[in-house]
Amino acid sequence: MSEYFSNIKTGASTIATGMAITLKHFFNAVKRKGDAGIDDADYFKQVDGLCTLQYPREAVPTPAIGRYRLHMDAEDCIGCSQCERACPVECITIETIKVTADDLAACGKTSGGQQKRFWLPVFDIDVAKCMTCGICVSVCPTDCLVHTPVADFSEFDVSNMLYHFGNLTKIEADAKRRKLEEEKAAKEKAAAEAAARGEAPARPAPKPKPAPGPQPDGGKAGE
Amino acid sequence: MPAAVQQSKAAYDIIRERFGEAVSECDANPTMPFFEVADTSKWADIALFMRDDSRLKFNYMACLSGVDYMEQGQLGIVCNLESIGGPTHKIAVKVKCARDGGSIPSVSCVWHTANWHEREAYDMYGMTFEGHPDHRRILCPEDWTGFPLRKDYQVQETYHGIKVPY
Amino acid sequence: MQELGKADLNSTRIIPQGDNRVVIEKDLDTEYMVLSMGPQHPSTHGVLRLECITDGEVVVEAEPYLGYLHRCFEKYCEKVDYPGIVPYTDRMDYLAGINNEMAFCITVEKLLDIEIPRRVEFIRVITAELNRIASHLVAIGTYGIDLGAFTPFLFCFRDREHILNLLEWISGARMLYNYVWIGGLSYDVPADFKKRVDEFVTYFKPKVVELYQLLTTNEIFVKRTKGIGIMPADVAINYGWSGPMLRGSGVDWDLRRNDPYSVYPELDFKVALPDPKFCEIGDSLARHLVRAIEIDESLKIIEQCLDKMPEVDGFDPRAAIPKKIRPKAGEVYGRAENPRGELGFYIQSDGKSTKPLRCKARSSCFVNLSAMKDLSKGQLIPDLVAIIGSIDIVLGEVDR
Amino acid sequence: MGLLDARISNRNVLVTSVDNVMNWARLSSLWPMGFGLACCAIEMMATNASNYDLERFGIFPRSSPRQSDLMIVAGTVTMKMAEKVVTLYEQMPEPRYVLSMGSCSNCGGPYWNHGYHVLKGVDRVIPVDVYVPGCPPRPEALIGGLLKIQELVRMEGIGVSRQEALKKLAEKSVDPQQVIGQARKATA
Repeated sequence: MSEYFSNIKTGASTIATGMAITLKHFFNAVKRKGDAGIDDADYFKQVDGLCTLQYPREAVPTPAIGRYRLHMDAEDCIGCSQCERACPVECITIETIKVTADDLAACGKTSGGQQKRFWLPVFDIDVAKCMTCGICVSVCPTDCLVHTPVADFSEFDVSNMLYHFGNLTKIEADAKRRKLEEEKAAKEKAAAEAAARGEAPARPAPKPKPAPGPQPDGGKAGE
Repeated sequence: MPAAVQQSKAAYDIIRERFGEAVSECDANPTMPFFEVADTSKWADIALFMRDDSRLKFNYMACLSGVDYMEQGQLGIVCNLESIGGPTHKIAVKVKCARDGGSIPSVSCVWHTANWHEREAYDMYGMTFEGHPDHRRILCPEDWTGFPLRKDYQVQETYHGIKVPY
Repeated sequence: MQELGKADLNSTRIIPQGDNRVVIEKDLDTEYMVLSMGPQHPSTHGVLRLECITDGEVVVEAEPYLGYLHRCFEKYCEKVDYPGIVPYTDRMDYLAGINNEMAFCITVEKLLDIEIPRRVEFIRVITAELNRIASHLVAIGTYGIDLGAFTPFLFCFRDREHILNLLEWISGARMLYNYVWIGGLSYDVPADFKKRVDEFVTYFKPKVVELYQLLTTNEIFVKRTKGIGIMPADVAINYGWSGPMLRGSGVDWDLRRNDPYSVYPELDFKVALPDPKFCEIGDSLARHLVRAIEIDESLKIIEQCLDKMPEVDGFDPRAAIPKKIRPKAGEVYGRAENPRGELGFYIQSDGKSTKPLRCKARSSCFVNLSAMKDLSKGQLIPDLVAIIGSIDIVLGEVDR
Repeated sequence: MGLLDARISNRNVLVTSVDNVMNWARLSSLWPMGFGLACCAIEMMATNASNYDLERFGIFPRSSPRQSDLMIVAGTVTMKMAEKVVTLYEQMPEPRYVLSMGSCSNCGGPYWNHGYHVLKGVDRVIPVDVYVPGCPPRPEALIGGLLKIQELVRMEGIGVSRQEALKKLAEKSVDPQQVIGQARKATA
């Protein structure tokens, strides 16, 4: 019998303790919690009070290194394709066209002063696939690929999430490609003519050692 | 030789003494000392001995992983064993079988851990475990074709009318 | 529940067997009923399906069906290079991302045989313990929901949000961090981090007490969990249990102490064991208590790490990361103590490729859950929920 | 009926005010199905919990598909789960909405190329209204997605189908590329 009553007593008292805690918080919840971010010195001074964020009207600031929407700055991209290779998800697709010598000035330099050597007809990021791991950003040599702290960008159509960052239109890309081919053909023709004249191929030193190597190679390409 | 590897070697010596040629030489590498069971049919006996012998007391199976040795044409399992509350040694055991239609004795009655892990190994690689109490697929659906973790696995085109590849 | 035996029905007798298990004796035979629970069920913590064969209210056998979240982790390990696997390990036990990354990274580092800077080790331990607290808070909060207590859930998630903010501040992501890299970290911690973590510990300590009063001592909660799902120690070891589950059964086993890694040997903490005064050893309440104690222990570890962490000017956490991660040929089994138990990785490398030949994840939840059939025998259906909650499964890790 | 149809499509005062009331009622009590699959489910729980509190929008998770009008597919849908998702979707009463949360349910996400057992996008089995990107999406992003659903509900009405509402919304929407371009110019 005493066990029965003691059970009731513990039950009532433990529930009353819980209720007291809830009540304390109820009276505590008269003021709003501030919206300082974690990098603010007084973040933990403002934790008491109503903790709910009224999101569309207020939000906690995301940190500067926050990894959400992927963004590429085509001005700074040198087309090295390292991000494409590093991405575990393979959500980046890059196509490059080599810049012809006379176009180097038109292609321009990165903000770091590095000469760009590739046109970028295609630089597609499928942010629907992206898992925001940040590996692509860590390998980018020019810091042109960044995760922005923008998180809220939902869509009605999933195909809108394929972002195109290339800096050429399709027609421009075709023109550049043709130009490169023409230049290449001209070079090869010159090389073939030089070879036919029996001179050493006017090629700078990438394959110096195998002497018979370049000749059949050049000949074939010439045909 | 680090102390941990020496302990494993000592434990191996006890097993070798009991089973002789049924177990292969011990590979005392520093990252994961292991030995191989040469006579696959003895595996269940070895397992029981390893668990119950008072000097060994391998009462805890940490992991059982299936492996595909494609070049040798074999499938295998790797078991990481150790003792909780007993000696502080640990050792890994490898058991192999033929790639097509091979089978390995089940040790799920020795360590309950092995029950689901063997089912998983069957699900992923397709070797059978003799004497397993519940020999079914565990992660993939029952009517899935192929064994996904085999090196030559080709994914099926459709599953119940749903396209599988991207 | 013992009172059930007294209810003398005409043809059916429910006889208590101790451990809150019951046996039904009948004069007339009844048919078993199959009750399918899940994969969409609020108390299965994800997409677990249990096929319960029931005799009235009593579970005769509950067979778990897995694979509803099988995401081919091991296939990905063979297709993606080592640094690329790290974000996938996050997605296994998604409540404790940093712990998973750490387990994977120390395994690969063991194979690579490289030295890690001391500061990196301390940051890893601090973040891992913070994440352990966050994970236990979810475990406790959702356990409360399962048993009908909604308020602790709100309290837990409010405090968890602070941890997520801290971790987002240093890593850039809220839940799946990709913070611990093989041989280092992705970023050094900000200058104020130590101070802020210290503030968090001071803030959080009274909240733990509050949570304890709110849930753990609550009589309704105790009545629902005490003596439910008892697992004896030797059976638990045979089932391969680890972590809070094994400690709940009274086995003094913690990988942080028994197979030490990182800087844990230098730290002073005690292995959480349940107190037989409050619970029966091995029951659901014991497992819950272990988690509650572990939160305290983690706070202690964090405090010590903050004191001992060396300050290095211009520290580059990526300095020790090898340019190309290509381990020598060999095999390794590495593991770490996760919030849910032992997370191990078996990695086989052929020495030529930058991808593992085979990488198997030994997941703690998968092993812990395999005892479900045994645990649920002879329990009542409402107690089944208490048992699943106390196992604290994360389906991402069960199915991988 | 023909007359009535014509009247309805003409959008007279009566119809529009009924529309407004109905849409207001529907969009301020969107009950999603508490249907967690993977990582995103934890963020969904965090959104439901104290810090973001979805009940501000009248959104409260229901455990049964029969009581819910919104399905939040939060996480990876696998082949084994796909049929169950379809069953759950079919059990929901009309009008029903589907919000695909996170990369995995949008298009397979991180598991799109080698994931033999992962359904590459939940829109292969059920129609999806709003896609929320992120892996996992922040609670803010989920709330943003839910606001988009509310926007869609507001556009619908008697005699206005979902497709027409979507078309109208598409006309109103802005191209993300332009927004990005403007942002880029502003920073430059």
